[in-house]
Amino acid sequence: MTDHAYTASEMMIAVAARHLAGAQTAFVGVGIPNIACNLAIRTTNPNLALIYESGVYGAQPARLPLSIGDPTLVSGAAAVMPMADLFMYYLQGGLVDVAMLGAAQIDRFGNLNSTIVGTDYAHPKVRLPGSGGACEIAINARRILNITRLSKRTFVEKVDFLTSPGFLSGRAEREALGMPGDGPQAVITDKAVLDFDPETGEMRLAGLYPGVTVDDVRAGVGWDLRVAPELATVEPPTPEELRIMREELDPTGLYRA
Amino acid sequence: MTDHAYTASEMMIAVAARHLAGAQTAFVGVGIPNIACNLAIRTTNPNLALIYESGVYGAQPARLPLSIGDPTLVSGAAAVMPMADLFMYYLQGGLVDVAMLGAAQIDRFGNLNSTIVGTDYAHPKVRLPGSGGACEIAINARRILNITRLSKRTFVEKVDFLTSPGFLSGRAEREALGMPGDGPQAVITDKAVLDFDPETGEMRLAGLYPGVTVDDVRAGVGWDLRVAPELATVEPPTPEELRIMREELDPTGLYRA
Amino acid sequence: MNKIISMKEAIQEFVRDGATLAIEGFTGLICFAAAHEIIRQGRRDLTLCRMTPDLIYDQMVAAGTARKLIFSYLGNPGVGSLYAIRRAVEQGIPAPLEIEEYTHFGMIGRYIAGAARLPFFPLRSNTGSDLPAHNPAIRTVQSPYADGEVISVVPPLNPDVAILHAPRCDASGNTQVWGLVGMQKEVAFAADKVIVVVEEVVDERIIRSDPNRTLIPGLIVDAIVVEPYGAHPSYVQGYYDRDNAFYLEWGELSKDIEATNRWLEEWVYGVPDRAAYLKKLGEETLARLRPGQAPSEPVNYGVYA
Amino acid sequence: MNKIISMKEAIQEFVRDGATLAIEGFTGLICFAAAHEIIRQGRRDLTLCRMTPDLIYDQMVAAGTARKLIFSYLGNPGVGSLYAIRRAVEQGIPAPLEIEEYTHFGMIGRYIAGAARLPFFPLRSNTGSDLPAHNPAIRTVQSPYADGEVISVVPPLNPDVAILHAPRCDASGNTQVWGLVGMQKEVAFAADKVIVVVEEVVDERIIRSDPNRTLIPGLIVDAIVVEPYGAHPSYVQGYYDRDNAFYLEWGELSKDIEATNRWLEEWVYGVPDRAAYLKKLGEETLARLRPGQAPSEPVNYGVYA
Repeated sequence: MTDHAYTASEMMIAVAARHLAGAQTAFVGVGIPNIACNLAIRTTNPNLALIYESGVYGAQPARLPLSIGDPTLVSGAAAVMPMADLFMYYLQGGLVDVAMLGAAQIDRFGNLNSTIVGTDYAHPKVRLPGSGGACEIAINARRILNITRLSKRTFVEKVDFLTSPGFLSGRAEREALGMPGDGPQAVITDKAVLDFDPETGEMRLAGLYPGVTVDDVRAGVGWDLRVAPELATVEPPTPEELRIMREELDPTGLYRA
Repeated sequence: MTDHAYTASEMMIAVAARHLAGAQTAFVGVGIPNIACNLAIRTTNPNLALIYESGVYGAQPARLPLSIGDPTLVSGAAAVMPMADLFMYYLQGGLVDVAMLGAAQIDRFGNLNSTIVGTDYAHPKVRLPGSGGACEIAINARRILNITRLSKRTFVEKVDFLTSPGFLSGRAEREALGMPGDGPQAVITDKAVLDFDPETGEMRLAGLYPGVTVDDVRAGVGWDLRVAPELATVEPPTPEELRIMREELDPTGLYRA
Repeated sequence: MNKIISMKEAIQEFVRDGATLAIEGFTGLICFAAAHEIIRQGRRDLTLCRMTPDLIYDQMVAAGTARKLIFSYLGNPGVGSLYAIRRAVEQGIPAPLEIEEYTHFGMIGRYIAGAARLPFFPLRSNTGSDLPAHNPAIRTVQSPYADGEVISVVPPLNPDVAILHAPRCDASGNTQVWGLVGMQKEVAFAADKVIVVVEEVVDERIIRSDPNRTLIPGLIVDAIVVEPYGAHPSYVQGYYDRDNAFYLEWGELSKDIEATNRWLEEWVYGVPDRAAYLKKLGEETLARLRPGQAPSEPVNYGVYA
Repeated sequence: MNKIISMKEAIQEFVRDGATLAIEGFTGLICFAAAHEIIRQGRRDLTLCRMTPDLIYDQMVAAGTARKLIFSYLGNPGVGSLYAIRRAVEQGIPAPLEIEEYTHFGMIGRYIAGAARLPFFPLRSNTGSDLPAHNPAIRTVQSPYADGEVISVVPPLNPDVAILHAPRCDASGNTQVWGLVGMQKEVAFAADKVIVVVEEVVDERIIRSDPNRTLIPGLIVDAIVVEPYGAHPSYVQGYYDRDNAFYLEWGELSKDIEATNRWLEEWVYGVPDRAAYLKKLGEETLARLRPGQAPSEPVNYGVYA
C-alpha cells in the first residue's frame, strides 16, 4: 500500500466522520464507529460529544477500547451514570443527534435485522445477538447512520426479522407511529453512500466512491436499487485524514483491513 | 416538674417508641417522630434503621435536625440518594415498615387531612401544606402511626379533604383498592392510644394513660368513639426513657412542652 | 463558547415574563440569589414549579412575580406556614395565585416523565385521596397484564427554565453534587434551558477525576453563574449550613404583609446583587454557618492506557 | 448479625435449583466467581437474567445449569458470538434453552418496574419491531392524556436472587460502586435476596465518609462474600482491568464443544474455589491487569454539630 492508497475501511471511516459534521452528540459503539467519531473530532467537528451506551459521557480514553464498557472510557470521563439514566434521559430524552448502527441485514427502507438469520424465530438458522439498545436507538436518535459493507446477503429486500425500525414500509408508516427520531439518514458502505428518498424513504444510491460503477453497487444489493437524481462522487480520504487514522487513532491497524 | 413527673409530649414519645419495637425500618420526620425513633433505637429496637424522605438512609446526626433536609443528616449517613430512588425503591418498593404521620384532621377511619380547612378547595378557610409525601406513605408503608393531640377540631367524623388514605370508608374499601400497606395501626395522643377495629377499621379507644378517663378521651373526639373490648392502661415513661429524652435526645427541651 | 455569565445576564436572557420556571433543591441547594434577581428585574406571570415552594417562592409570590404555582408541599420546613403564599391563595393578595397540586411522588413522577419524554409516569399514590378530584391532570391507566390493576399516573412537566444550585462545575457545566441531590438531575433533563449556579467553577481535571459524581452533564447546561453563598438561607453541603435562624425569623415576619414588604425592600430591592446581600448579611453570619471539614475518602479509578 | 459468608455458603443457601437468578454488571463487575461456584454445586433449571449474557452465562449454559434465559444482547462484547448459548438455542446442546428476549431498555424497564413494584414500565421502544410478536410480555398502554399516544410497556422482573459484584462495602453491606454502575442498583432492589460480592470489606467510617457513593444499602443485602478478583475476566474499576485476551480466547475455544468442556473441566470443576482459580491464573496475569493510580479528588461533607 502506497501513501496515497487507502483501504475500504479507511474510506468508510472518513465518509462517516464527514457525516458527523454539525452534530452535537453521537451515540457510539466501538470499532469503526468509534474511530469515525474520533476522526470527526479531529477534523469536521471538534465539539462532538461522545455518548456510550454503557453510561459514559465525554470519555477521554487513553487506549482504543475493545468494548463499549472498557474501563478506559470511565477514567477521566466527564460523567458516568446508571444505564437507566442513559436510556431514559439521554437517548429517550432526545439528546442524541447521531447514532451509528450495524446489522446483519438491512432492507430497502433501512430496517435492520440483528436478531436471527432464517424466518423461524424459535429455530433460527443463525442466532444473532439481538437488539441490545439498537431498537430504541433507531427509534429515538435524531438520525441514524449505518456502516455496512455491500453484499446481497446483507442488503436484502426484506429483513428476516425486523429488530430496529428504519422507515418500516416507508416514511409514512414511521411518521404515523410518531417516532421521535427522523430515522436512517445514510448507509455508508465500502463502495458507495446510499441515502433515503425524501418522499418514500426508499434507499437509493447517492454517491459513488472513486472507481466504482453503478453496477458494482447494484451487484451488492438484493433488490433493484434506485439511483438518486444527482449522483455524486465521494471524495477519497485526504492525506491528513489518513495520517490521523494511521498515526493517532488506530496505530496498530486493527480496523484498517 | 419533679423527676417522676412527665409532660404529654414525653408520654407520646415514649409510647411511640414502644410501637416501633420489631420494625426494621422507620420513615421519619423531624420533631416528635424523630425523637421517638431515636428513643426506640436506645430502648426497644437498637437495629431500627431510619429513612428520611429527603433521601437519607442510616443517618447519624450530630445535632437535633430542624428539618428532614438538615445537612447534619447527610454527614456520616450510610447512604444518600436521589428522591426518586427514595420514593420508587424504598417506599413504593415496600422497604418501609413503619411511618409516622401527623395531620390537621383525622377521621373515624384514620383518613388524614393536611390540605385545607373548609370544604371549598378553591377558596379554603385555611390553606395547609398539602400532601408532601404523606399520601404515598399512607398507601405504601407497611403500617402507619399517627401522633396527634386529642381535640374535636382534629378528630372529626369526616375529614374536610382526604389527603392521605387510612381505611377510607372501612377496611373493605382499602383492601379492595389493593393498597400495598396495611394502613393505620395506632393513633398516639396526649391522653390515650387509639387503634382500629380489626374487622371494620373504625378507630377505637385501646389504652388509657394514667389518670385519664374514657370520658376525657371522648371529649376530644368529634364522633361517638367506641372502646376496644380489652381497654388497657398504658404505662408511663420509665425513668430511663425520661433520662434518655432529657439528657441525650432533646437536652434543650425543644419538644418537651 | 463561554457559558459563564452574571446572574443579571442569566435572568435577562433566560427568564421571560410568563415563563414556566423551576428553581429546585430539596431543603438545600435552593438558589435564592436567582429568585432575588428575578424579583429585582420585575418578572411577572411566572408559573413556579417546586416540590416545596419554601421561602424562595413565598418571597417571589409576595413580590408579585407569579401567576401560578405547581407544587407538592406548601410549608416552611420544620417551622410552619408559608404566609405570603397563603395570603395569595386564601385572599388573592397581592394577586390571585392559581395552584396545581400534587403529592411529592407525583411531582417526582412529572419531572421524570418530562426528562424521559414519557407521556405519563405511573405511581402508587393518589388512589383514595381527594386530590385527583381537584386536579384533572392526575389520571389512571389500566395495566395490560394479568391483574389488570388500575394505577395512578401523572403527566410530564417540562419547565421552560430550570435554575439549579450546585457546589461545583467545570467551565463546560459538568456539575457535581453531593449531599441531598433531591430532584436536581431530573429537573435539569426535563427543562428546555438550564442555568447552573455554583459555589465555584473548578478545573475540568477535578470533575474528571470522579465522573460518577457528575449529576448534570455540561451537554444540557446553557449558562453557568458563579455565586458563592447563592443558596443562603438554604445551604450547600460542606460549604455552609442552613440558616435555621432565618427560617424561624421569616416564619414570624411573613405573617405580616407590611413586614414582608419591608424585608423585600431591604434585602432584595435594596441591594443590587448577591455580593451586596452578602456584605449586608455580614461576615459574622457567614462564619457562623461555615461547617468543619469532613472529607470523603478518595477512590481509585485506575489508569488504563 | 454477621452477613459475611463464603461463596460456597452463599450459593448453597440462596441459589436453589429452578431459581430465577440475575448476576448483573455491564461489561465490568460480572461475578464469574459466583457462576463457577454455581456450576460446581451442580445447580439445574435456573432462569438466568442479564442484559448481556456475556461469557458468564455462556459458561453456565455450557455447564447445563440453565433452563431459560432472559436477556437483551447475546454477544461476546467487542468479539462476536456466544457459541455455547448459540448451540443451546440452535441445536439444543447440551439441552434446549428457552429464551425470553427484550431490548436493553426493555430489560432496564423490567428491573425498574420490579424494584419500584410497578405493574409495568412504559418506554419508547419495540414499536415497529418484530420483537413484540415473538414475546407476548411486551405490550402497549394508551396514554390517558390529550394525544392518546400508544406506548410500549414491559412487565416487572423480580429475580429470586441477585448476585452483584462491587468494589467495596462495610460489614452491614452498604455497598459503594464507581465506574460503570450499569443496572446494579435496580436489580438489587428488584430481587428477593441480594448477595453482594466485594473486592474488600472496609470500615464503616470509609463508607460513611461519602454516603452519596453508596449504591446499594445494607438494608437489602442478605449476604456479603469477600472475593478479590471475583469478577475476572471482567473487571472492577480501579482494581483490575478487563482481561480482553481471555474474551478473545473464549471467542475461539467456545466454538468447539470439546474445547469448551475441557476449559470448564480445567478452570471450574478442576479448582475448589476462587483462591485456587487465581493461583492457577498466576501472579503474572494479575499483575498485567493491575491499573495505575487515578484517585478521585475528595469533597467536603462538612461537620454539622
